[in-house]
Amino acid sequence: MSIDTPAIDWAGLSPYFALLGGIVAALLSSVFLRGPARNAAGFAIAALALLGALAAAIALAVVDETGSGMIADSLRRDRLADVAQIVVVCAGLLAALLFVREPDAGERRGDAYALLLSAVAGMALFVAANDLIVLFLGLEWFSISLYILCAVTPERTRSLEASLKYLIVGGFGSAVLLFGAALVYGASGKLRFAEIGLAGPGSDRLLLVTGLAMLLVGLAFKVSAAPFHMWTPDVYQGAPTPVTGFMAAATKAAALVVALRFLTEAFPGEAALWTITLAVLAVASLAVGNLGALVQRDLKRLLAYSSVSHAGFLLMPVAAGNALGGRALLYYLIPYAALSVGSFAVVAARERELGRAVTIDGMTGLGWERPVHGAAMTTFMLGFIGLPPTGLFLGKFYAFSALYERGWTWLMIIGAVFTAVSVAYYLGVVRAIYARPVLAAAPAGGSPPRDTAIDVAIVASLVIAVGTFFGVDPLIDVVTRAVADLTFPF
Amino acid sequence: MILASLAGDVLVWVVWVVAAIALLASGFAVVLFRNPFHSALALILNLGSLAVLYLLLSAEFVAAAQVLVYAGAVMVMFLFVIAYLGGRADAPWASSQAAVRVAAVVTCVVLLAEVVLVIALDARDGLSSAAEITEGFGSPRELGRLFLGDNLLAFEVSSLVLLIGAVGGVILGATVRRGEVEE
Amino acid sequence: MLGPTVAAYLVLSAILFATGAAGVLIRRSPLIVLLALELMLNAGNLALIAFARQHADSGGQVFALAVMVVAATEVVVGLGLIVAMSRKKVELDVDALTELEG
Amino acid sequence: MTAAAWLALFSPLGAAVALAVLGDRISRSRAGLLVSGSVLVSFVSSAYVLARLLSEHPEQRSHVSTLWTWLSAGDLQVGFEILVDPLSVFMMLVVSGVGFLIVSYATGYMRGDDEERRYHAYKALFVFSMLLLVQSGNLLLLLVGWGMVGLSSYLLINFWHQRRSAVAAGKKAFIVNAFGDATVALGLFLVIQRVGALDFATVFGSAEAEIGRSNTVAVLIALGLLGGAAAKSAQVPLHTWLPDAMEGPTPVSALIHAATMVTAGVYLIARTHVLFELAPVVLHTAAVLGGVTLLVAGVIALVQTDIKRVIAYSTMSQIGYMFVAAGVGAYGAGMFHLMTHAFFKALLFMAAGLVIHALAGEQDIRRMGGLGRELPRTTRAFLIGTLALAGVPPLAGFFSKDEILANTLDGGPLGIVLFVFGVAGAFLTAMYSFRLLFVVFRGKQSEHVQHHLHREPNEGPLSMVWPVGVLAVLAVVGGLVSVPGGWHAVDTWLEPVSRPLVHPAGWMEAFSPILSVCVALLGIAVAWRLWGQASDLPTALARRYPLATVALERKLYFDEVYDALLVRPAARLAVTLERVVERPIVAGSARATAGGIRGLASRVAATQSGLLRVYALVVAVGLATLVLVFISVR
Repeated sequence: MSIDTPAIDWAGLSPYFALLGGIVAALLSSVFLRGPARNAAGFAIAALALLGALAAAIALAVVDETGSGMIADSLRRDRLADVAQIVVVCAGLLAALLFVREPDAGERRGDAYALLLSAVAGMALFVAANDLIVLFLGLEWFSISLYILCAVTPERTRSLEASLKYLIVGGFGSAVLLFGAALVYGASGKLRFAEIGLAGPGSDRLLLVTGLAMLLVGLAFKVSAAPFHMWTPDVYQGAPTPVTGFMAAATKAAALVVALRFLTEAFPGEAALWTITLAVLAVASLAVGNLGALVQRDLKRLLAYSSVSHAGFLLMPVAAGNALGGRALLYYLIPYAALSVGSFAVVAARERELGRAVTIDGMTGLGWERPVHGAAMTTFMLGFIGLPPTGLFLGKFYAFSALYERGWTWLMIIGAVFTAVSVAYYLGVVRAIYARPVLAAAPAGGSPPRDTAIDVAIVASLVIAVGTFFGVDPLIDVVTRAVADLTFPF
Repeated sequence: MILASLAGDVLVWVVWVVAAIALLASGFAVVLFRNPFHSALALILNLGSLAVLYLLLSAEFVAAAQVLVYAGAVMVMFLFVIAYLGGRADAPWASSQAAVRVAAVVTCVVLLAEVVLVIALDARDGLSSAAEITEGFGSPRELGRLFLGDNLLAFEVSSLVLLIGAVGGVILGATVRRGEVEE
Repeated sequence: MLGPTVAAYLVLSAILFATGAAGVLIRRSPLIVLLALELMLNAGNLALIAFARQHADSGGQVFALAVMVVAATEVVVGLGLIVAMSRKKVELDVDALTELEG
Repeated sequence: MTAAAWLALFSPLGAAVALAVLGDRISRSRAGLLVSGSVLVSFVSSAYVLARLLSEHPEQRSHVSTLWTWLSAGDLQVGFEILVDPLSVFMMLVVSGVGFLIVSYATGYMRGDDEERRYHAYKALFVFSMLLLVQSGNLLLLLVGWGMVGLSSYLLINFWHQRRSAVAAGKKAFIVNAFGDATVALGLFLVIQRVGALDFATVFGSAEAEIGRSNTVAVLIALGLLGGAAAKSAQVPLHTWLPDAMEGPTPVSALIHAATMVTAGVYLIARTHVLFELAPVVLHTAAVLGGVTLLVAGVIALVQTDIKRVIAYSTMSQIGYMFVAAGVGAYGAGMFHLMTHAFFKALLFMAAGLVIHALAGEQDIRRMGGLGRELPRTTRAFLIGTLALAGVPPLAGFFSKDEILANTLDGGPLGIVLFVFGVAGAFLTAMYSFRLLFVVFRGKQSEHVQHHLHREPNEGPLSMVWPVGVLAVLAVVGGLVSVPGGWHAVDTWLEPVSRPLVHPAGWMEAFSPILSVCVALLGIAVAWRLWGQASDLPTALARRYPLATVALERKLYFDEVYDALLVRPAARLAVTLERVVERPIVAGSARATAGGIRGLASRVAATQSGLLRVYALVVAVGLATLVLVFISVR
């Protein structure tokens, strides 16, 4: 019996192979090595694999003039995927730096690197998915890796708790997404995105929109859009901080890019429906995220709510459904990812210093004790508000322009109003950073040694966040090309 | 000829009805049994009746995989863990928040009604007739061809996901060794 | 096609999905919640295979097999977590442990 | 020349960054020196730019310098660019010049404060933001500076974060300013949509062709800009943040809010006057807002008892004049008053600071009195400032205020009304400013003064005294750059950028000063009668008109109205959401994690048990709703 195996585009798959090689090597090293050597080897392998994947993705982004399908067209090789992979891989790199001295991970660190690589690989696949099967598999791949990563510090009960919560609610979301995918498949008889979109105005529209509703819920769940966000604060708070930083940046980026690609390609005929739905979800996220953040004391929880509110901002350009919105989304994601990882990196550093969970009061005096961390955190908080000098300033501007082009001024105004609300809690953090400690918050067990890795991560995030502000032009060029292949409904 | 076909049809109907009843009953049982061990056993029955339905839908290979992999391997692990946890695995059935339970049931019923409505509306046209299938539909051979052809990627990625799951199971399940040298 | 139409299978699948969802929403034991999640995923599988039959397209079956693998993986991870939690609190009553996340 | 402008812009930023990075590694006095040095560099560079511009032909005094193309999306090209022209140089000089004096003063005033370095860093940031605002070559960069000014002022206002009132004041200022930012941003969208560019030359060049005159879009654009201007310049009804902003370190940040930041609105109108002129309705609205503000603030200033608040209300009132000027199209007159106001208001604040310094932080004028004998130099400085503010010739305020009044006379019927407002305002100004002078420096010393006055050889450290001297001189002679009937240096200088719409005739230039001087003298006389000598007339008046007094003391209830309309509903919503959504669903888990690793009590765990299901339940409800909506619209 002869089987025509599809042509394998080795070059196009190079980022995946770099990551897969890293996973295998990290697992082996964690089996065969012990003690400090294991940690060092794990980090080295993870860094090498991620840098390799990054280089490959950048090379592809340069080379890929036009997109093409890989492995019987189940995977896309195009600039959208490349750019999304660059974002995800960079988030992974920064998170790997945070793991270097994560005290709770203990001897599990070697495994943690493998799982981190696995999560990155799953997301890299997810963002390039071109059919429902790969979409679902990619989603589950990185989700399962994240469930395990959350529990990688089993000495902390609450990280187990976070993990189980994430697994159960996440499994629920996945099951909903699966059922939706089944209905869409039933309605169109196709699995490839483009073919679903081309299935034409047949008789099964009802089935199709029901499936679409379920798929939207599944994706909104991963984006942490309200009202499907409720796992976010618990999981962000309970998970080890490096994992939280990675999740906040990468999961959202991946899910949004997929939403952009999937919705525009597979559901052009239902565009009015999904754009309005996303707009409503955006408003809900803005309201829930911003109001929820106002009453938080725990910093990780506060940042979790902030990420819910940014899910709202990020959904706005997708909801606009036009090319400008696509560009705005991609541009917004870059500084947003840097701000997220960076702010969690500062939290991680502070956490290790104090030896306990960081509250807003726990930030008191940071600006004086560690000027660089303080200045960086201040920049991150201002960035989240949308103030210069971080790229989010222009990101919000772009997102609003997309809405304006769509004619949804009302949504712009809602966004502006909630930006004003968000000022209160972000500036609360800034105020604490530069307050003089009333009582010197003595670090538990003396000051830990300077953690070079975390400093590198913080400075790198800062450079990216600020760099996107000053280097807007080349980035706009990149994202414009990235979404050039998509056909937008509006 | 017609008679034979009719007899076949009746037979299929009988099998379907039995399998459907078993499926729903065991599904309810999974959710309603007090003891997780019994629930797990009910799920095995559920998976079995699903396999029968898959056969009726000409999905031979999937049915076989369902019985061998799922009902076999996975459920064995489930039962093993439940046995490991012993009597401690018994969890109170009742919720402390009755309101949540009521709301949950209402929501699920509403959801069910919506989906059934959609199917019913669709059944008049799109779903009323199924396409003709060829001889090899659903056979291991056909699926093998797909898995090594059009869906090669799905095949490879599935195995990777399984690998990660296995690693995760080991990581989570392993006892944390104390006293290991930390840097 | 012999027997009932595809729509009948779909209704079965919908009922199974709702049953599983209800199980997740009302049960307190994480073990049973995991079992209920399996019900939901299997409901999706049934729908996939029914649609595969309707369209005479094996793609749905491939999807179902992939889902099976994913479901197995979720079970492995979920069980690992439950075991780790029970280990963590050997001295505690497991009833309390299961209540924690039920 | 543009290189010098860039240097002026970036030198304070460099100082701020250096202070942030150095942290505790730089000594306090060095930090102060660094910042004042950096602002001095800005001032010198600005002066150099001015000298270079002067040597050029008036119509060619406009230079754009682009560092790099900042963003280009489709046809829209926005560079990171600055514009050097008469208007921006004028503002650069005011900002960096007065800024330098403030910063130097602050090194003395803040000495010994725990967080001196932070203060200096904030101030450097403020000067940078302000320079960015006035130097930017396009609307987007202007918006960046606009936002950063709001931010740094927030940081300065709640500098003393231990004080609840300071924190509240900072928040209020930021929110009002953020509102203004938002309206400006919305205006910019319309500009982008219509004109497709943001740089000043293109926008102003093609505005009339692309936008049209007096249509909805033109009005909306101008309204957006006006919203920002009114918020930043504390004009009614967006003024409530300014008096509260006096919570900042006395009186340095107050000074920033008086002499520089609040004038940004006037600058914005002058800069974008082309857009405003496309919607004369809005321009007139600005003038009316200014007119109302100058009266309202003048009246409220009459009864305030905090020395800084009196000056703050006076600031609002004076900026009202500038809005009136800009609103009738007398941009040069507005900018002229902006300059002289910066001189004498800075002088007043600094003198007030000396008083507060001498009284160990006391700000209530009822606990002052009779300071004239104790602090002769301060008194002289204060007197000069007061005379200039009241518009007594030949001090600076006289010339600039009367130029505004003369210009309004040419502004048609509306102008006449505004003229009346302005004259009434002049009366009020003279009255409240002399009230302050009399109450603080005359009469007999209160007990507080006798106990707390601490004398220093020069009535303050040298670093605080010399800026006061410089400003006193400027407040005296600063008005001579523009003399009615003689020459109009400011007008002429700004002519190429913002051509005025009104041209007062000779009789107007003669009539208005005479009238306003008479009115001012009358105001001084009334103040003398009421507060200049021992008299119980003020209390008698207050007893006679209790309602009016209370209304004024409560600042005409603006805060109360906002509180009832906006703040309290929002707070109630947040609290309700917290009670209904947050606490039952989320707080439980927070408690559980706070309880620590081992302390997961079973009771807490029981609370937890509901949570997860609720999360999933919400997902399910959301799903059911979404499906229902989807199938019903199909």
